[in-house]
Amino acid sequence: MDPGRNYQANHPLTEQEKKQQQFRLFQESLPKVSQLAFQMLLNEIVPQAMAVENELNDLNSLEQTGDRTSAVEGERKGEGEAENIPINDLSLQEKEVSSYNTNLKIQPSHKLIMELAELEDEEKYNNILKRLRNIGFEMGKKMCEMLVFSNNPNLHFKEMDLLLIMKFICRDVWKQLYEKPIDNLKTNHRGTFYLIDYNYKPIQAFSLSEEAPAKELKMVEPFLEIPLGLIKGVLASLGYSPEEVICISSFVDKPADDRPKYGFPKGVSFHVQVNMKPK
Amino acid sequence: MPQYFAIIGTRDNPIYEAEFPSISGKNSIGFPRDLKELNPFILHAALDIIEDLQWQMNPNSGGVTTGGYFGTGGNSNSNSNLSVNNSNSSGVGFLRNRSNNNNNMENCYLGKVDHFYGLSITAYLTYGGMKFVMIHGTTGDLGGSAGGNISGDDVGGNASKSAVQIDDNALKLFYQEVHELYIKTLMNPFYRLNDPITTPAFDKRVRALARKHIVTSK
Amino acid sequence: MSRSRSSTTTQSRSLKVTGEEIWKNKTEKINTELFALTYGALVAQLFEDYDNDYSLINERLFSMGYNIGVRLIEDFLARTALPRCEDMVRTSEVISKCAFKIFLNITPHVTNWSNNKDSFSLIIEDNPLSEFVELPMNAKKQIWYSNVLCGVLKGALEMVQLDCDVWFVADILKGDPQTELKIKLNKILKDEIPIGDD
Amino acid sequence: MGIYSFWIFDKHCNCIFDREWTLTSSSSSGTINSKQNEETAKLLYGMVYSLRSITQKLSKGSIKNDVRSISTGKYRIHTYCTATGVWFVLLTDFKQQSYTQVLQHVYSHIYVKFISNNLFSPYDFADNESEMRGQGTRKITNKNFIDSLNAFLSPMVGQ
Repeated sequence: MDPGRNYQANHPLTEQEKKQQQFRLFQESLPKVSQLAFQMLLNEIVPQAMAVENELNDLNSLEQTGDRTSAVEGERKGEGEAENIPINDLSLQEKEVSSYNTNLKIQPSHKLIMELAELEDEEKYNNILKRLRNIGFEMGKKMCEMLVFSNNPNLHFKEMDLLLIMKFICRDVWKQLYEKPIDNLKTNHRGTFYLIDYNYKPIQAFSLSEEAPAKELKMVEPFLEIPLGLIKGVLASLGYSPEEVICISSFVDKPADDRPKYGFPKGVSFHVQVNMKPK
Repeated sequence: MPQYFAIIGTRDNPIYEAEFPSISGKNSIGFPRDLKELNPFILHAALDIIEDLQWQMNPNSGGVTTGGYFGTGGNSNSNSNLSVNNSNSSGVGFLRNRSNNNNNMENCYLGKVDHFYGLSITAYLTYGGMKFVMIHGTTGDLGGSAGGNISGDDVGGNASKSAVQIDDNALKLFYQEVHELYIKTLMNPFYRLNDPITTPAFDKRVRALARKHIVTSK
Repeated sequence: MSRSRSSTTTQSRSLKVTGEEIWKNKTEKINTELFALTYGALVAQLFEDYDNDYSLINERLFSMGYNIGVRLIEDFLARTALPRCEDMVRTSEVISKCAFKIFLNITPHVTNWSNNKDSFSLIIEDNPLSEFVELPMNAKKQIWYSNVLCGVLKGALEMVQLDCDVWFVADILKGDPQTELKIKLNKILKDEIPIGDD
Repeated sequence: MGIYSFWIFDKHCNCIFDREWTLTSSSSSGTINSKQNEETAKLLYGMVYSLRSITQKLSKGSIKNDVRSISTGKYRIHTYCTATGVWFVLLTDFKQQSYTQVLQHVYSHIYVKFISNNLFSPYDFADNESEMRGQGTRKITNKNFIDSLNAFLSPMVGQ
């Protein structure tokens, strides 16, 4: 079946346009969820990573003193652990009250984020950032497989070199996740790239109550680990092993004109370094 | 005719294997026992060929360190057994028939890459670097080795008898839809790259695809 | 929005219409697959962090959901301009026809009402969180993969003065016939009165 | 002079934000979270609180019957109360009948964005028991919130 036959009368679509259109229609047909729900989930990973580190430390410290369960029980103020009620015995379900509903001590997000920003213990801080980066890494790997598999017409595998992969990240990957592409891609054509997003979407609403720009930057730093991991994940899935790729983030000033009045004060630059030692 | 199918990981480790016996009348005929043991070796021989094909088709990507796995190369080059640019396959995959607008799909299908004593070996390469390989055996007229013993002189040259005929289009559909199933397995958060795929659902679906596209009852 | 007294069916129909209208016209959307991948990457990481201690993982997912729910409720109310629900029947309608529709684009089925109408179940068909997921064998018994949803509902309901328990009782990922989540009202929280007024 | 002042109360009966405009000419005039307004805030809260509970009792407890605006000789009080117990209150002259649209916009486009969706900001401004039932003093001082609120409300000051 030659797809080219049914050109519209007025302006025939080129082959490429036809594929673009087909791809766009296909993307629109995919099931969707709310972007805000995704963003709240993505952002809440950071404070929870702090809570996880705290909990693991509590458990470890108690592990040494041998009564790990009491630490957990203590936290849950001794209410009964829901034993495994056979699911199929429906009548029992009515009485089954989940163990963690009533009195779980839940730290609010803003306090956890503040705690993370003020963390002195380097090792704990790095543990948390590694955890966040790893989540981003897994996301990037799987997302890439899926995006590439959905054969985006503007992906050409024949000459897929590093620059094209970077463009794929800046355009397709970023647009899928943050609804806008990366604003600016710079490279020295020797494996060094700067992906600049002046309005990294998940952090645009973040601002502290008091005038503390330095503090705000420190508090937002962990939120950049997930996109950094994501970039490494995409590269890994396309053949660039993590050992060869260095990703770091830094802040850049926003261009004066395009500054949306109430966004996050700084733009973000993701610096990607792929060392090019020939095999 | 029976087939032996395998998915090979990026570190050349098999993560899934299956044999599709061909059905003739009531009984199903699989590979003769001694040939079965040979399959892994035949497979490895084919892997080297695939590797060469991979770099040969996409030399510039190979230059950049490990480079991408992008040896899929276009279907334009002269290598005869590369597939012809085919029309859209109609497979309705889980990702809502992604595979039907597959301008990148066909350059993953390498077609027949090798043959060995009348057995044909076809392969399919994913951009993630996974290799799908299949050994197509024949039942009766299996060149010199039908009788189960591979005579010495046959080992060197490949048997003069014509190798098994390959239906490229049907095979491509099979490979693409297995590729889609593989991607779905890969999306499982608890599955790590190159882990063996042991879920019965995957096996059942692959066999169903084989029945649908390839196994021709004689 | 005039709030004339009308039979509950028209009211719940209008909830359905509100939910659909807001989903169609006033919601930025993202592919469900990416949402599922993100959540999957998080849960896989928690499996590693907690070394497969599933009860702690369930709790962590719940706490995460709670922190999301207490904030997400404001966005929900701002866009739907809905008042407080006067009973659990109305609450179940709002949750299934509006909330789930606006955020996850699904409409769970409300059923299994307790006779005093203070607890009900939500049957979730196409759960966007668990697309692609195959639970490892040893996790199947204890893990509630989508437990973040219970946290979100707990947090959101608490913000509108409904102290509830929210927990999973069945999940397709565990091999159950359906995914069922239970919501039970403990008590209606009293509004605070300024000091000196009581 | 369209708008005189704007107040936000939370479910702990605390005033968490107040903005008063003094000069009609310059819309940036006036005070934010000023000390002198603490007394007025308590009185304002008391008035709205009692009128709301009376209207609810009059309509046999159905919460659908909510106070929209209260008129006195000198000004009109417009209220927008959310299900989460947040009250947005605007004191205006008599020119404009309803400010519900305006208050709903403040809620959905300014409060939700810079307080609820802003993970650096608390979503509940009372930290412990002693800051509840009207005893709390924490205010919203978030720059983005204040700037965008000014940009939205100030043009209406001079109308």
